[in-house]
Amino acid sequence: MQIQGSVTFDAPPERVWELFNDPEALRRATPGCERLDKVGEDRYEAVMSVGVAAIKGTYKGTIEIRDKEPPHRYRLAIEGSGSPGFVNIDASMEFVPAGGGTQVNYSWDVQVGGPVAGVGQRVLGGVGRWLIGEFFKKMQAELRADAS
Amino acid sequence: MATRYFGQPIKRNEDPRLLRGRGLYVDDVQLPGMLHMALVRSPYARARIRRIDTSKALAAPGVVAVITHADLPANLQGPLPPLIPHPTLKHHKTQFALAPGQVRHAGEAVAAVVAESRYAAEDAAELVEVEYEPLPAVVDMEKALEPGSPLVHEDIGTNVAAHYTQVVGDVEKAFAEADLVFEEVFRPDRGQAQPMETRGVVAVYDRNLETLTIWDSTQAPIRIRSGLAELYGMRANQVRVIAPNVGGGFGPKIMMFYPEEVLVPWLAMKLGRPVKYIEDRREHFFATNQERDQVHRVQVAVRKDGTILGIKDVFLYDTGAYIPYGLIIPIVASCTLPGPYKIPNYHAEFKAVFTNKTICSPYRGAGRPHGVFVMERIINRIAEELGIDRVEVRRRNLIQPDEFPYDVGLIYQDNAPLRYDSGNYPGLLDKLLKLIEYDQWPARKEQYRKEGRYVGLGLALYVEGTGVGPYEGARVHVEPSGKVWVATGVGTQGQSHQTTFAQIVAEELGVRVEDVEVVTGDTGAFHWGTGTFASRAAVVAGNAVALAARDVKAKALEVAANLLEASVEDLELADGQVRVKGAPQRAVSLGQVAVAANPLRGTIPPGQEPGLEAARYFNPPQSAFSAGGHAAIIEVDPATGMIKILKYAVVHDCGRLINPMVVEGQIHGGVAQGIGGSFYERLVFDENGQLLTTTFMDFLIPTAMEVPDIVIDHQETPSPLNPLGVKGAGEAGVIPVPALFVDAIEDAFSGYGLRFREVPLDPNRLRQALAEAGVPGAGSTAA
Amino acid sequence: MKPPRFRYFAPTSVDEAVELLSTHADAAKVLAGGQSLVPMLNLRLARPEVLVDINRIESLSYLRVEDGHLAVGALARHRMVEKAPEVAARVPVLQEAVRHVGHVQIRNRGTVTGSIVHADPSAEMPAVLALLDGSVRVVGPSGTRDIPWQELFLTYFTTTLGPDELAVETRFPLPPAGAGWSFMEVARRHGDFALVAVAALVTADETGRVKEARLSLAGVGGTPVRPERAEALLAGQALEDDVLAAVADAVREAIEPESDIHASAEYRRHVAGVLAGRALRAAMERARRGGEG
Amino acid sequence: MLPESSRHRIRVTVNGQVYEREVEARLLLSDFLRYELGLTGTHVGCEHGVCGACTVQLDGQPVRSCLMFAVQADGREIRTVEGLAPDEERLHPIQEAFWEAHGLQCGFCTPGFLMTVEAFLRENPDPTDEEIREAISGNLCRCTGYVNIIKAVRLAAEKLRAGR
Repeated sequence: MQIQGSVTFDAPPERVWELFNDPEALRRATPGCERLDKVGEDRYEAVMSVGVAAIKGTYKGTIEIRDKEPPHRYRLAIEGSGSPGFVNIDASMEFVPAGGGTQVNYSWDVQVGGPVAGVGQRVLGGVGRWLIGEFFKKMQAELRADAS
Repeated sequence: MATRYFGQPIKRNEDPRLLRGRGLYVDDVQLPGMLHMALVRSPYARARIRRIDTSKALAAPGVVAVITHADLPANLQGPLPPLIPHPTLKHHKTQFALAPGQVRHAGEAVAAVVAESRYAAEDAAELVEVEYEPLPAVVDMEKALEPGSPLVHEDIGTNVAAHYTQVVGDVEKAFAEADLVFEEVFRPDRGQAQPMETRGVVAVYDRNLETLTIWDSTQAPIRIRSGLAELYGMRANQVRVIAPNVGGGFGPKIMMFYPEEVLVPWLAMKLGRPVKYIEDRREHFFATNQERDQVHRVQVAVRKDGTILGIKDVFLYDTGAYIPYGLIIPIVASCTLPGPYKIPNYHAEFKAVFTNKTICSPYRGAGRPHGVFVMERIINRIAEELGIDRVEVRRRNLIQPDEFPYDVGLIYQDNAPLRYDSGNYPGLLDKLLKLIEYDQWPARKEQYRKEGRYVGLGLALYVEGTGVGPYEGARVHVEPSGKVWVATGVGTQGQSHQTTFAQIVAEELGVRVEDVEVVTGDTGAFHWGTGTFASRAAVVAGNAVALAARDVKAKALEVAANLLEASVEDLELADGQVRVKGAPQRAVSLGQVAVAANPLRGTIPPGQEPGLEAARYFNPPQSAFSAGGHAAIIEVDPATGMIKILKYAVVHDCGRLINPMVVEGQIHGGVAQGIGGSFYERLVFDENGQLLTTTFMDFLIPTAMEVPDIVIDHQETPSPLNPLGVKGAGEAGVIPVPALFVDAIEDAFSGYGLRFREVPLDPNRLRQALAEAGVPGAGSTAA
Repeated sequence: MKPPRFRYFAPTSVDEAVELLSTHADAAKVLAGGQSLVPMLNLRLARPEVLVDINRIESLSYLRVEDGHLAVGALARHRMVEKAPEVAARVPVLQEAVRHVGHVQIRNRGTVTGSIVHADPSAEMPAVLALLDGSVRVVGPSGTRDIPWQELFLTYFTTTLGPDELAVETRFPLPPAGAGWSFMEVARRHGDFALVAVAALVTADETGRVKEARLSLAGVGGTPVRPERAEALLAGQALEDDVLAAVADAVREAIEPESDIHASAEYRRHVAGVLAGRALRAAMERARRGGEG
Repeated sequence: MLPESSRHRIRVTVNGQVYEREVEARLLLSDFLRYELGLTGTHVGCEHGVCGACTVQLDGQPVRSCLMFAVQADGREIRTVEGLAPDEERLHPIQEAFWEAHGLQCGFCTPGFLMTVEAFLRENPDPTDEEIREAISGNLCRCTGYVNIIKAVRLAAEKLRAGR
């Protein structure tokens, strides 16, 4: 499942890059992220309760920031598994100057497996898109909160 | 003359119990102290198992045992026994009871949890921690053949399990001499039988009697019995397998073995308590065998008058992760393709390909729908190319009634020559055209078009190999009460054997059908046999029943002759009596004869066996070939791609009919499954081998709103190969449906050059194709 | 497929229910008809720690026509609405839509309000709520409030109801007298979730032109959609082909459907426009006949 | 980790007989009928509310017993296929009709159909074929293609009307 899009942040790439490398901000912005513990350079263990309404699953896994090219781009590698199955995400994020701000172009390759994949196909795409949208909204909020 | 039972639409003996909710299905078996098994299944299509930690699961409430591959005894650790070998099947890879270090399809069993209830077992199954190392999966059978493709079984260095070719005549010559040559590619997709009852196994071991009793929703209890005895190192008579009422089979319930079938009895012995496993519907989607996906590349050589000179069909058969059932499906596919037509030169070649998907084994039709789909698409293409009516093209290629037995020139699934025993194909075609009013169709179609409606007529013919060997047997026994007790080895999953076999006996012994009790699928009642598949039960077991009944009749006459002091020639069996012809007052009841045949004192004539009883076997020399034709009129809404079937007609020839009502019921059900497989039911895997359709919310079995009324006409061409002259009818309904379905839709849009090469279709695909073809109302295709 | 463990409460009053919800908050889930929730429990995809079963709150099992609304209590089953004469007489589009909900066994248990707050974007009831500009009345620790549909639906299965709030009533404003209506749906099989569903409401002037027209769609995104521009286009128009073509385009612009294995986004876009036209014509036909069923 | 699961004492009337049991909250009504009461005529086909095999009547109306918890049936009336026939000798007219019209093959889906049809014909004693199709569309059958089931419902309606 491919989910692409772009979001603008009104801060220069350097600042946005910082934000997208701040574990605390990432934790707060990631929907359902309960824990995010640094276990190495750019490597985190996470516990996330992901889903919508009653259909939520708790996934344990790792988040890794790869192929860093500050402040231009990096890749997020997310691997999680839990009772509803597993989720593997390979997300490329690109930070492009746009006016005074930054346009973040993202392309998420989301792989879902196990029970939830076999039942949820009707809505997985839409829900995934929505969750990713929420993530970026919250990151924008993080930036604003920081600015104020 | 005595009442006739054979050939009559007689109400079923099995129904009163079923209607009262008193059937006995495997899940209805409840034993004191019974434990319940749930399985931990791989979420990955292909992965290495790094580590399994069962400690949390073992600690969970109500848990009695948690088993992984390492805990299995040696005899259950290896690959499970292959079912049907074949000389060209080089790599006969079979499934495991529990995955040994690697999983090869999503849903493969990794660990077994046994607990006091299924609820507790499922709770604990979630606590089994399995650490997987995911590997790239092979999902598409064509990609599986590309160099560098991941391998489902690394050790064999290829994804090709077998490569098999059969040739009739001189195909190259045919193509050289042809006026018209063309090529097509056809892609039937994957589906599943989905009986309303999932699979289930219950086992209990009696330590005192040292006997293992198993209730199994299988179509082949005797094979399972023999196989398990061998696997566990027991005598066959220590193992009793009962297939009680089975809630639909349609093929996948004749597997040997599903992991659960070896795990549950072993756990029952190991734990000393009865154990039950009932597959749930979600499991059924990936743990029960599937079928149907093939890719056919076919080349055709035709003369300009439409007669077919030669066909070269090279296809791939996706067998999934393992191939226990061997090559039956692709062999049947290539042997069914010629159908009722004369194909003097025919090259049939296939590769069986491993992929990281659920195992394939026969599902109702078992390759026949594929062969018919390809052949009937070819005929229509010829009609289009040469501007000859599609029915006329069929006529010009049909095998004629005086050409039987007709040797197709291939070797069939039973390793016997593919020789049609009898038939009248032009007769079938004529009846079919009458039933669907083909002569009035052009005018009607024009009228519809005037009204702006897109309505098409589709038709398809087929020949179906049925009643394959090797054999079945039956015992017929008359009780002192005069009631008759029949036992045979085949299992039954709704085919009405308790009635049709009773009719055969009633006909021979002159008793009422309701006085004949038929026991099927219990190795304790009859322990020789093969199983219920390939539309064979009525043919093979039915004739065994007839032979046994005739022996009983002969014996009854002999014994009664003494009692009545009459000669055998003067006696007849009727109304439950043996009586003197013309003097019905001189009679003894069959019960009295049974008593006399089994005296408690006195003597029995030398050579005679005690009791009014006989057991006989029937081994058909080869298959008997049923045939038929279906036609349908289908309307399409081009704006939505939704369809409505306005009429559905079937003409069917399965030799002599034992019970027309039952045969028609079989056809109705087959057609409904065919409609499902043509427009509704598809198993969808993503690029990683995840099955996306594991509920009835996404795998769409037709409801009463989607299945039309079905008109049926019969033709009876008896088979010369068996005493009853019968042929099989179990699969007939499903076989031609995809072919005629697509034909009807193409006909509805004739003039737009639409050609469908894939089934199932669906509203989305259909609307898309119509839009691309520029059909008004279908809209643009711009995304 | 057996549900995971949970604790079960069956309050007999709204206050009791709300109290339970505020105690257990996110850990709790309301069980009404259960026709969507219980399958998810059986599949172990939903795993609330606490179930608050409101089926014992008999006071919530009602249908009332009051102050210009059809008020549907939280325990009114689909079947109750389907059979109610006042629904047939006053809100026939709702009755027609309810007939498309699952099958009789589902409609005998499932509730209209439950279906709405479950917020399945392919479901019929939310689309009708949107068509009629309805709202849902909820009770929470801080009292009662009405949530208009525009503020109710966030996305797939997600509403603005608080975890401690209980939906007690759905309020459908009665359509204007003489309004024509239509509900049309394309689903793979009878009773399946809509690939696309369109509800239409039309009032006509004496010349047979549209006075006011409303459209509401399901299956075309994360929430039900009212295509405002399409509705605006219709005002004062006769339903000629060119008008309907423009409306269809406007409808297709107003939606952002997803693709799934049954239908591509493109299919849904196309069919949404087609059904909109058909529904409008059918609604206008009824409007001309004075809005009777 | 899973929460504890509450247990509840319930009193349910099934086919006119009162049963009192203590059940775990999560016990499905279908499993309660089959395993607690031994009424195995109610079959379980999908456990997600689509196939209709588990259809029983709750206070006279057909419902999916796999989508209800036993505890929810406390104080309610359940009717299952075992409660259909008047006695050991006679079948219910709908059962007779299914027998005569060959409306069943493997018999697994049959109890669900019977419980659906019984309620349907009470409401609609003289249905059209289209109404019959709609009424049974919540019950899946994989054997019969529905052709003979529809025939059976038509026949059952006649029998019931004649009996009235």
